[in-house]
Amino acid sequence: MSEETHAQEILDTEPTHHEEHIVGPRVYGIIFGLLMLFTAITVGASYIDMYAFNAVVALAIACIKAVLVILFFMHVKYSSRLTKLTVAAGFFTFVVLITMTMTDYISRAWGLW
Amino acid sequence: MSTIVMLPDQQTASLPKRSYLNEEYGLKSWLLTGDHKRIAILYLISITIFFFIGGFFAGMIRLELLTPPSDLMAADTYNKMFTMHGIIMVFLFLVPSVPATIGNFLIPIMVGAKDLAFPKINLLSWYLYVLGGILVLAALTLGGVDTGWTFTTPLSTHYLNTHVITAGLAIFVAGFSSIFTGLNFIVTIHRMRAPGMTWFRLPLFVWSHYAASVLMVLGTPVLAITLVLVILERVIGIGVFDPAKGGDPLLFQHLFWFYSHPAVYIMILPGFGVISEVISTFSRKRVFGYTAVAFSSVAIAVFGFFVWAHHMFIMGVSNYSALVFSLLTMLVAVPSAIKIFNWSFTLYKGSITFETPMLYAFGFIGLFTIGGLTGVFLGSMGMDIHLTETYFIVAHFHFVMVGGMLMAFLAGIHFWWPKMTGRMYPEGISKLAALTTFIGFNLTFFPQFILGYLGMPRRYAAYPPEFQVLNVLSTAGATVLGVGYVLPLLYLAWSLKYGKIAGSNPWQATGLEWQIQSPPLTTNFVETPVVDYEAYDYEWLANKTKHEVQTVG
Amino acid sequence: MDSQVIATHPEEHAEHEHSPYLRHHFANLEQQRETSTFGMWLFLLTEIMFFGGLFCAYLIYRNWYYPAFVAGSHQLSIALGATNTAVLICSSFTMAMAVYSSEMRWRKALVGWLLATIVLGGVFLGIKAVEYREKWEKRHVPGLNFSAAGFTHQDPNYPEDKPLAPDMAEKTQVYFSLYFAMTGMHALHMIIGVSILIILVIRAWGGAYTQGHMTTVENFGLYWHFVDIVWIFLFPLLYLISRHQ
Amino acid sequence: MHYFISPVLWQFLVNWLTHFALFPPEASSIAPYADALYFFLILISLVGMALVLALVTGFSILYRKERNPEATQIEGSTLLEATWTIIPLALFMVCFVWGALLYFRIYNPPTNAMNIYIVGKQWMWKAEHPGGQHEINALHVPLGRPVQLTMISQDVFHSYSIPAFRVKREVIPGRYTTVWFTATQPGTYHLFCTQYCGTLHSEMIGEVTVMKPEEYQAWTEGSTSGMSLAQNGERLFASLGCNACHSGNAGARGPNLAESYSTRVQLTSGSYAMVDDAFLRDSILNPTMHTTAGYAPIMPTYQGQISEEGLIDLVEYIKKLNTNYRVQQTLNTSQIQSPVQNQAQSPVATRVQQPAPAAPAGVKP
Ligand code: HEA
Ligand code: HEA
Ligand code: HEC
Ligand code: CUA
Ligand SMILES: [Cu+2]
Repeated sequence: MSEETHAQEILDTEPTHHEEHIVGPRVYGIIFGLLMLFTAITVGASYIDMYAFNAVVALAIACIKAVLVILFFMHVKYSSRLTKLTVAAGFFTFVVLITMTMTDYISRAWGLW
Repeated sequence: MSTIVMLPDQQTASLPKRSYLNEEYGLKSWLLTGDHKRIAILYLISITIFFFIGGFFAGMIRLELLTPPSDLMAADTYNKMFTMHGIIMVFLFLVPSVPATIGNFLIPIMVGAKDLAFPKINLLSWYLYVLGGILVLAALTLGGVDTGWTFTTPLSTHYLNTHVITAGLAIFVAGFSSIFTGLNFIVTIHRMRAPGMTWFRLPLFVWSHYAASVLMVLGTPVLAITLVLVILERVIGIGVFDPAKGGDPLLFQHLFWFYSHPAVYIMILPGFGVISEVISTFSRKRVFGYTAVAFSSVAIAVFGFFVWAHHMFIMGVSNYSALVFSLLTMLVAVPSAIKIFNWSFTLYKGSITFETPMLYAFGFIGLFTIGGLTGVFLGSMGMDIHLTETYFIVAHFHFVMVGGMLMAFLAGIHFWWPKMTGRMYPEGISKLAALTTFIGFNLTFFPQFILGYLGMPRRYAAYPPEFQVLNVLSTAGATVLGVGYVLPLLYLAWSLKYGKIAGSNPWQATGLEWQIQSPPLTTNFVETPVVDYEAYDYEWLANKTKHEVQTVG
Repeated sequence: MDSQVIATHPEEHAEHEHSPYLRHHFANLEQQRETSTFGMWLFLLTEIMFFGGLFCAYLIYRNWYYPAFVAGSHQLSIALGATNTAVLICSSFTMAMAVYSSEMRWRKALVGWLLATIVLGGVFLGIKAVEYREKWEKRHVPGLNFSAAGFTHQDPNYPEDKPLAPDMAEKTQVYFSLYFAMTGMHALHMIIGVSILIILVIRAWGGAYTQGHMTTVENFGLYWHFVDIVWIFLFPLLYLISRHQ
Repeated sequence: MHYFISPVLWQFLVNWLTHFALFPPEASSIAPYADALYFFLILISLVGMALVLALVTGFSILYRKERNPEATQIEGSTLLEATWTIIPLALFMVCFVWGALLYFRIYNPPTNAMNIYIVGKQWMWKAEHPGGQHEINALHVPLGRPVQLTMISQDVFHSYSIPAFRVKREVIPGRYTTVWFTATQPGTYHLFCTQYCGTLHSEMIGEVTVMKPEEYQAWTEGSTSGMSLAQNGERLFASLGCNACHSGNAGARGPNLAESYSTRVQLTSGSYAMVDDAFLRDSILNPTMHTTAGYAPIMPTYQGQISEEGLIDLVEYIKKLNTNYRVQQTLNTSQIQSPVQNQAQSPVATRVQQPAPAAPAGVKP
């Protein structure tokens, strides 16, 4: 049916359309190993005195771990642009919540009132 | 190019034999339906009930305020009145008003889909809404809540012995209903568009719902967790917001308004969508500057997340932070201005008729502009110091919410009534109702601006006698307004049986929804439509109609 | 398209190739799959913001009451916490493998991996329960049986920790409030997850998800990994504050 | 606005509006500034409204169907759209800047302001004058002098609002907030609680009385309780044992508090803090939140032991350690001899052994 094929055509040109990508056990294994490794590192790092950087390091490691999970376990690396944008939108709003609230808490002591 | 169109002959038209209304019968076929149109009707009925419950409380508020002392009811009763009024109107009426009814009904049709992406979740969302409603009613019958709709801590957590937890749960549950509606819309708009329905062929109604849905999905969870914390603090006394335990009550304000400011845009954006459709249809013109109107919705959604602390200017946020939030508030007002002017210019060189939806839309433009501009008063920090927590605010938000969104809701209901039911509403009396609401509204809420500047605080059961004159005006207006709202209820019910048969496209509008029978089939379309024209393309419609007249007639 | 014409047309599906999984309102399976995955992602978006409120509160109070947070954190068992992190990462791995088995249409493997995930989830919750019980015994549950007394004098178990001044010791209550709110919400998500997993296993045993339609398993996997990610942040934030002190 | 119009016209306008009760009295130095901004906002709103109305009604008449049966399709116009983006934006920016200036004016008290403490609780306002005058649901202030209110709540959020002065500020539990004004018209004005605070929120109201300086003088003398806040504070300071550590001696365990007010102290964290009312209050309740550099964090917390009024007394006392407060306070209280007045010449140093008076006013039972 011509209408059907026409529909198919348009669907196919959707930029978010993509081929299914199967991630295999090898990748999962590697990621699993990395995650365990980073867990060990973050525990170890917390026993080293790095002044203000302890928190930074801990968060950085947590972020790396989260990104690994998101990209590979959750297949975002192989997903459509739409999925990537969705994830980004979530973190963006989260950052807005934190930073805009912080503008208040950080600057409360400024000035003299 | 001529865009004159002939209306189909109304007298000879008959209701289609099959439609979503008569596909199945029985209560069960409604309560277990997955059909977005039936769910929309379920929503329509339930929000109407809650609107009138909320309206009843408004009536009691206005009656009490007729005289300066709190003589009609005790102060705590009054406090319960406005709390229930606020909670019901915001969470059980205005947030779901346009999206869950009109949006639910139309978005799948407008994008050319058979249903929303997740019909079951859509039904679940209605059940959650009902559960939320029941919890509110439970809180009400158990003895009421008197926190105000804003749940300010530590008042709500430690100093009241009313049913705060029940009400909190109610809003938590209703919030998830709204999250699911938004989620469904976003997915549908992204994934279910018919072939040829590109983003820039979408009606502006869809764009504005898309923007509102983003706000629902991203904002509401923060309200949910905030309420969870409030409930935990009340039940077991954890110390997150309690200053006695080292918590910061302002943090509650931050989290609450992080949702509730975007929520006001959840409440208005779908209304914007309705107005775009109505204005375009009755001036028979493409919306002036389609892209600008579409993107201003998105801009409102994005910037809506950056301005919440303007509700906290005097509450002890840092002055510098207030500065930033005030600046952003001014920025977020601009897209609304763009819309207003674009709509005005849509009329330019149109061919305008003045059916009821159009009258409501005019009412919307005027009242929302006043409401919005007074929002700018409040966003201007120095002015806000004097105006905040007075009747000026009450007037501001009733102008945007009632004068704006409620008018838009009524415009939409009248506009799509023929599509939903297959029958026309009676034109004469509905024009009268539109006029009544407009007059009643101004009489009710305009005096409140003056009261506010005079300094009358909101949430006051008793007030100094010198404010009485204006309050009497306001109460008188509310009575007129109440009549204006009861009228549509009556004549719309009447029209279900006695209204004229509408035919598929009584307004000769261009949207996809008007190209199918009314009321539509359960599957909306007989076959998946292929869209090859822009939104609001009246020339396409004229040609199509000509063509149709030749072949069918 | 005028009403009469439409009304005489019955719903037609004949020319679509028909799969039993295809819901009537989708054009094809591909669209259906993408749609539900996107829906799942949007749901996770709301979850981010749900936990986001808690993280925001945490950040603020941690800056205000840093010593109290350090002291509170030192009361948590790093061994249990680290074990739980490892358990959860394992469970994410088993979940990923379950999805893989589903894609490969290996029924037994799918059931096996799902069961492993359930067990690991259960272990996590068990360890969490042990920790909660310990909190209760130490009187560290805000609101219910909280006492800051333990923080104002030297604790023989934590010789490096200096006692806190009484006012700061009181603020450990804020720490524990957040601890319970955050881990409690997380545990709630785990419980929901395990419950769904049980249903999935039963269905998978019956042969579902291994005949080409595995969206449910995939989407559940997304949920499970998300819950894992939340813990990946909770662990350093709650357990690992300045362990060196 | 009153800068642009002639003063006579301005007076007329104000009187007319006040008479018709569209407009509250302008009784503080801030009020004209606030009203000027208000008029500006109304002006641009009217312009905006008029514009929108003109467009909508004009087009409705010109292009109604009977007159214009055929619509002409128009895409849009970038130029027009840019215009109505930029012009409102510019106007809104003016509102922002003007509003911000006013905001900082209202919330930045001048340094010479006289200080009055306000304690809010469900559902009353307590005002505490430094001279020891206490008022409930009332406030007396002198004409023409800048007055700063330092406010705190004992329970929930309240909000102190004097519409005639166009000032208002939230009163928060656990934290001092301030607001200031200079009254310019003698008279009695409304005082409202404008933050919803529970059942009797609408009865948490009172009166602000603006008095000519002489009358105010007479009022302060007539309504003193005999003890200034600082004197109360002195007694509390002794009875709570503060001087065990804050004796001012070289070997004292705590820092010398004399002359500390309005200075900057270094904290153990290395940062500096300004010693103001909020800092003093916080030091007593949460001493470890900002430990003074060079001292061990040994100061006990007095959380839950001192009422807000007691804290105000202590703060006022420590503040007055700057100077010989006794000389000052005679300006505010009448000449009544207070029991402690002649006990010590140097206010802090010598009274370590003095027996604590039985339960001074500010201590919680
Ligand atoms: C539908 C709901 C809705 C909408 C759309 C808005 C829109 C806006 N609101 Fe409103 N607001 C509320 C609902 C809403 N508000 C509610 C419920 C409260 C009170 C909550 C409570 O405390 O209980 C509130 C309170 C509130 C406050 C807090 C006051 C306080 O507590 O002290 C502020 C402060 O900035 C504010 C500002 C604004 C602004 C700047 C807009 C802007 O988005 C408006 C933009 C629109 C326009 C500006 C009009 C169109 C412009 C033109 C036509 C241009 C005119 C031309 C020229 C100037 C040349 N609102
Ligand atoms: C969608 C939102 C919405 C809507 C539609 C309305 C509608 C109305 N509101 Fe409401 N209002 C709020 C949202 C809304 N309000 C909110 C959020 C608050 C703040 C609450 C808080 O402070 O916590 C508030 C507060 C509020 C106050 C301030 C209370 C106070 O601070 O002390 C007042 C006072 O006049 C008021 C009046 C009205 C009136 C007269 C209507 C009218 O438009 C309603 C007209 C409808 C009817 C009258 C019903 C139809 C008629 C009948 C059912 C027949 C019976 C009629 C009578 C008994 C008269 N509202
Ligand atoms: C056990 C001793 C002790 C007692 C009792 C005590 N203090 Fe302190 N106080 C200290 C020490 C030590 C410091 C400096 C370290 C710090 O800031 O915590 C201090 C700091 C302060 C400061 C901040 C001083 C500055 O300017 O740096 C104030 C104000 C103060 N105390 C007031 C009081 C008051 C009021 C009382 C009684 C109600 C009191 N103190 C009781 C020991 C004490
Ligand atoms: Cu105090 Cu309202
Ligand atoms: Cu807002």
